[in-house]
Amino acid sequence: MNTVNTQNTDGDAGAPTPAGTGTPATRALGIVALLLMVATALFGLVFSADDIVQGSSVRIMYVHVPSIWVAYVAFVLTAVCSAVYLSGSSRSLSWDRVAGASAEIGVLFVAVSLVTGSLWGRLSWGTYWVWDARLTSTAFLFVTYVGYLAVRRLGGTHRQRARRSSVLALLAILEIPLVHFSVRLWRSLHQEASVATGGTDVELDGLMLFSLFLGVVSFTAVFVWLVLHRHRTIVLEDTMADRGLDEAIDRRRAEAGVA
Amino acid sequence: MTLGVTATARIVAGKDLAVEARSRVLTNQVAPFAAIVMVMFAFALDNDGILLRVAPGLVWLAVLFSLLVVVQRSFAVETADGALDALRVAGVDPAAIFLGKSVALMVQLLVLEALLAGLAVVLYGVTMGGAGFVQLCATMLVATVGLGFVGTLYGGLAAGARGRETLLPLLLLPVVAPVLIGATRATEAAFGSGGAEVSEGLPWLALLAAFAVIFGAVGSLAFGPLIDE
Amino acid sequence: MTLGVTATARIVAGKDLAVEARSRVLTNQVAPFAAIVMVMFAFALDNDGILLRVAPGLVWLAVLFSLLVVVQRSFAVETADGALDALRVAGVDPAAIFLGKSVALMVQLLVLEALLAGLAVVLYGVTMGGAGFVQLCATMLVATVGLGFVGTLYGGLAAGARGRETLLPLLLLPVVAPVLIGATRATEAAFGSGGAEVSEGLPWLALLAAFAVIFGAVGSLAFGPLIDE
Amino acid sequence: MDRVVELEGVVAVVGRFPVLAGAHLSVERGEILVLQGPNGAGKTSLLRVCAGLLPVERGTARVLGMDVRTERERIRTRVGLLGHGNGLYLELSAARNIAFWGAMAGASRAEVDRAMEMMGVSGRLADVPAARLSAGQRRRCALASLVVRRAELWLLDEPHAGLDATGRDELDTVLRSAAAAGATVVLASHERERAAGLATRTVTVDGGLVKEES
Amino acid sequence: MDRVVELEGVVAVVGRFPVLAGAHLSVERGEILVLQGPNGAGKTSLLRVCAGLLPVERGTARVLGMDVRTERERIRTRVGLLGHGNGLYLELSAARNIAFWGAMAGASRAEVDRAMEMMGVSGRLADVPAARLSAGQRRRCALASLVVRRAELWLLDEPHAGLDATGRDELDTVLRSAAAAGATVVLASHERERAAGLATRTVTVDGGLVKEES
Ligand code: HEM
Ligand SMILES: Nc1ncnc2c1ncn2[C@@H]1O[C@H](COP(=O)(O)OP(=O)(O)OP(=O)(O)O)[C@@H](O)[C@H]1O
Ligand SMILES: Nc1ncnc2c1ncn2[C@@H]1O[C@H](COP(=O)(O)OP(=O)(O)OP(=O)(O)O)[C@@H](O)[C@H]1O
Ligand SMILES: [Mg+2]
Ligand SMILES: [Mg+2]
Repeated sequence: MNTVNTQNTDGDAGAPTPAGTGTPATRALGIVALLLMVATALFGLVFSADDIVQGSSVRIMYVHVPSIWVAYVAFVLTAVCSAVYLSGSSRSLSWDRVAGASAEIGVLFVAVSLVTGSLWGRLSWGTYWVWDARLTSTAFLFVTYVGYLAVRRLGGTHRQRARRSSVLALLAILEIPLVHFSVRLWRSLHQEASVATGGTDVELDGLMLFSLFLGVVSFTAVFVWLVLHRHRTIVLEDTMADRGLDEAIDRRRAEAGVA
Repeated sequence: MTLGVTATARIVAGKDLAVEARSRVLTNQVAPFAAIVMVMFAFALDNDGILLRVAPGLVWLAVLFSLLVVVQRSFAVETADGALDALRVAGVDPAAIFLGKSVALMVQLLVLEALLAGLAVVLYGVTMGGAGFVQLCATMLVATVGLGFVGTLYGGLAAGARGRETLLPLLLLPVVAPVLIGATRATEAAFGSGGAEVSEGLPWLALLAAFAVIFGAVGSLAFGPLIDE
Repeated sequence: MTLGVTATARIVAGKDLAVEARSRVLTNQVAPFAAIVMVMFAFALDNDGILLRVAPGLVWLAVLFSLLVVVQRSFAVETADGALDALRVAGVDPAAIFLGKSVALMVQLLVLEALLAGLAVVLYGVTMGGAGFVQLCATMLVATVGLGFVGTLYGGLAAGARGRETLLPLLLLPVVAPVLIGATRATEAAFGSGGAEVSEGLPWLALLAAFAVIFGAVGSLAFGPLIDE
Repeated sequence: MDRVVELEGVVAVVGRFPVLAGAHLSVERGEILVLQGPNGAGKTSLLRVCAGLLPVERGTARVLGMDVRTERERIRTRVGLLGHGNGLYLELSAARNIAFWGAMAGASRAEVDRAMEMMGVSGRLADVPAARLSAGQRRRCALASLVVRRAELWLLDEPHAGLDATGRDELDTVLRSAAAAGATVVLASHERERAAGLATRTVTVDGGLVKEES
Repeated sequence: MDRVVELEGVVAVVGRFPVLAGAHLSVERGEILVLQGPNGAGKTSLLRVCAGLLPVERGTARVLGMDVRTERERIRTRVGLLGHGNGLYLELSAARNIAFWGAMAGASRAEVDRAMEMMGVSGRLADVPAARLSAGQRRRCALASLVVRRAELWLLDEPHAGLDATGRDELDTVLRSAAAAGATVVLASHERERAAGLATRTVTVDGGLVKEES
């Protein structure tokens, strides 16, 4: 995304069209995110030690785990924005646009997690995929949000889109606890929640834990950066659609011989 | 509105069941179909002892299929002559429509499930103790409530614009899958398939109940916005 | 009529496929449903080694489900706005309608079967030799022709007089069952499930071919009287 | 040969209800006959009998000189019916629908285009799915599909319903010129004035019977 | 309070097509307003906007003093719509259908019977499944279902289509007495003469706009 500077376009359609989606603030954030990613790569690949059992393959964790967690955050953000939109206290379409942007990036991160997870699976279980509860439920989570994005693209007016997708977002968020607890529910092959609950069966040494933490921070920064830009492109898309509608209205009026 | 939600829901459910009583789609089309699926598997897998192992899965698979057919039918009835529009304009509480249609759907599904479970006993030689039987009934009840809510909710969404109906499975299936898995496991426990204990089914029952409660609540609130585009 | 049966049938089939291309019920509803059936079974039975054994049955079960949905859809399109009446009044040869709609149905089923077989290979780890692959293709082709004819006949019956549809499943299902069992056995042979040999599938193939021929002939003759009550 | 429709004591049954209860009617070539009568009188049923869609239980019905019981298929290729429904495939565009019915009738591309032009569903509307069209536009599509058939006997069930003022006039012109060219038109209508302007003869249907008037 | 319908520059969109392109309209209490205009003009769309079935994309629409965007639910309990469809459950009998809509509106058994009587669907017809009724009889059922609602604003899309001569007169009587009792009626119609006799005012809809005439 290029960053020719103009004014902020947050808000409803009709604002003058900027030539890009960047602002000084987002550019600064972009640079910070980039540096954090570099740091994560260094810590993950160089500084942290091999695992006793898994060897070097444990390094996949620094991508796999942060990306799914950031995806969770993204979907929660989507749900919160949707709830705000639906609650009626603020009927601004911005809430819906943020929800949409966040879900899109969230889907991206789930995809990353699925891919890294199955690569890791190849290394530690000997197969890319098993019909395990965590894996299956993660796949369902992915499909659910692909469905959400499809609903957003159904057409109709911006408000129709906002209303339909908000309801779905609130339903879809329920899948996250299912994914999280699936390990316990289905006596799964997959790693139990251990970091998040501070369990003791997996011992992460200090540096590993720090690398993981760094990964989470840097992925979050990337997420925020992407959502800001994506939100702005959605604003632009909506503006474009509104202009198309203006032309269509003129053509429609012409049917009656009115200029 | 002069009527309360419950009263309205009861009228809606009564109407849906009256339509089914007249058209007999469930008894004459869905049920025989589901039965043939069971029979076919009995044929195909008879000698292997696999039958008992897959019986619960088959029962619920047949239920899932029937759910899709019945939901489709339930909303085809509403859209055939513009009745859903009429309901919306009549200012009928969407929550009442949702509850009424869900209940009608559940009743139909329960009838079907009873039939299928009976068939499983007859065809596959499933044997159950008293505890197993009670658990089977509980599972069916709870799972059906969940399926009825979910089916009605997404059926309503799909009943709107035309292009939208293609979304139904995409939306419905990831949501329904946990119910089916849960129900299958609970039924396995009830049937004792693969040496499962009856008590193993209890957590699944809890999961199903949670599902039913959540979708009942969300559906009552969300049905209005969804059918009202 | 100025057009021959083949030309008319081609136009009817083209129209049905155009409707499908517009509404995408097969690709967006039926196929994902069939796929989810396969995935769910994979999930439920993965660790038991049963999977490979039941794979052929599952493929054909999913096909049967889909057949019903697609047939229903195919005739819903005709009756929604009175087009079937219009076809009858237009003096279109019923045999041509039957053939056209059957062909459209077969095309859709074949696409679906290819998808399902592909899924079986990927999800269940089915492996096939060259001979197995050829036989699988042959089985699909022949079974699909039979199912297409039977399905269209079924749909015509259901779209016809009201009271009659209650008899339908009873008439139809005993007929479909052998096709499915035949197809399952032939596919088992092709997949080598349960140690079956490829050559074991040949008698089943012959049975399927006989069905296709009989139902094609019966359907062409009987379709007119059926839809014309 | 010149009796295009001849019903003698026709009884037709739906469920167990006799929708026609011994109807007599005869229509000559070139006539524009209007069927009037109260709701539920049997107008639609009568048209469906003539098209061979509703079986004759008692009495005889001859259309274009052939018995509907035995020569239904041959009659149908020469008859065109517009029912209460439009016979459209709602997923397909207006143009695709009319082209389909044109192909079924063996009409050429040019004839199809002419019919669409004539009923005002060419241009922008041609590519809109039938489901999205307005009620009157769908009726126009159905009429265009009928026009391409060049039938000898036109059976029309309330063809004016849903059409706008110009559409009504266009339809009347089409029907008059068809009749002038030797076709026969039988239509049911509840619009007294318009029907009176169009009809060469009017009969009243009531209680499943036809009451001849002049 | 006396402006029952107030549309200001209403744009409504179906798919990507603006079915209403900035329509202005205001209707006073007690009026019988007829919408005329060519097929596809936007009459149906306008009625659907007033009933809150079609969302307003731009402009404002106020019905019974309330904004359709925010108070749709409250508006709806006071509005009655007869669309192109009849809103019947075809498997159920006429009586069962009307009773259903009556129950939804909180009408008493007696009111339902009176409405059925009024629209001529009592007696034998009451027990016939709606699918078996004639087109006009189904329309009558739909009207009876509407009458039991006692709406303050009646929105009718070609209500005369399909009705026989007496049915048309009965309907006109019903509408006139509703208007006299303080209700407001907006109806779309293609039948010039009948509409002129009924209307207190007529406007033309075209190209998604309303052209006021007198
Ligand atoms: C395609 C394959 C995989 C998928 C879809 C997947 C999915 C997930 C998901 C959704 C989470 C987040 C759990 C939560 O906190 O709610 C997670 C966490 C985790 N995964 Fe995976 N995973 C896969 C493969 C693997 C493999 C092969 C390993 C290592 C052997 C692994 C190790 C972990 C670890 C250690 C966590 C953090 C656990 C915690 O503390 O919560 N994953 N994975
Ligand atoms: N199964 C049935 N039971 C009772 N009555 C029936 C049944 N089937 C049809 N009818 C009656 O038969 C008549 C059918 O008439 P038809 O549709 O031919 O009327 P029509 O003259 O076209 O009326 P309209 O002007 O309303 O279109 C109706 O009165 C209907 O009630
Ligand atoms: N998706 C779409 N693409 C193109 N045009 C559309 C679409 N949806 C609706 N339309 C057009 O919008 C208009 C809808 O008008 P509406 O149904 O309100 O007309 P109407 O005035 O009620 O006409 P009628 O008198 O025929 O009932 C039609 O011209 C239709 O062709
Ligand atoms: Mg009629
Ligand atoms: Mg209209």
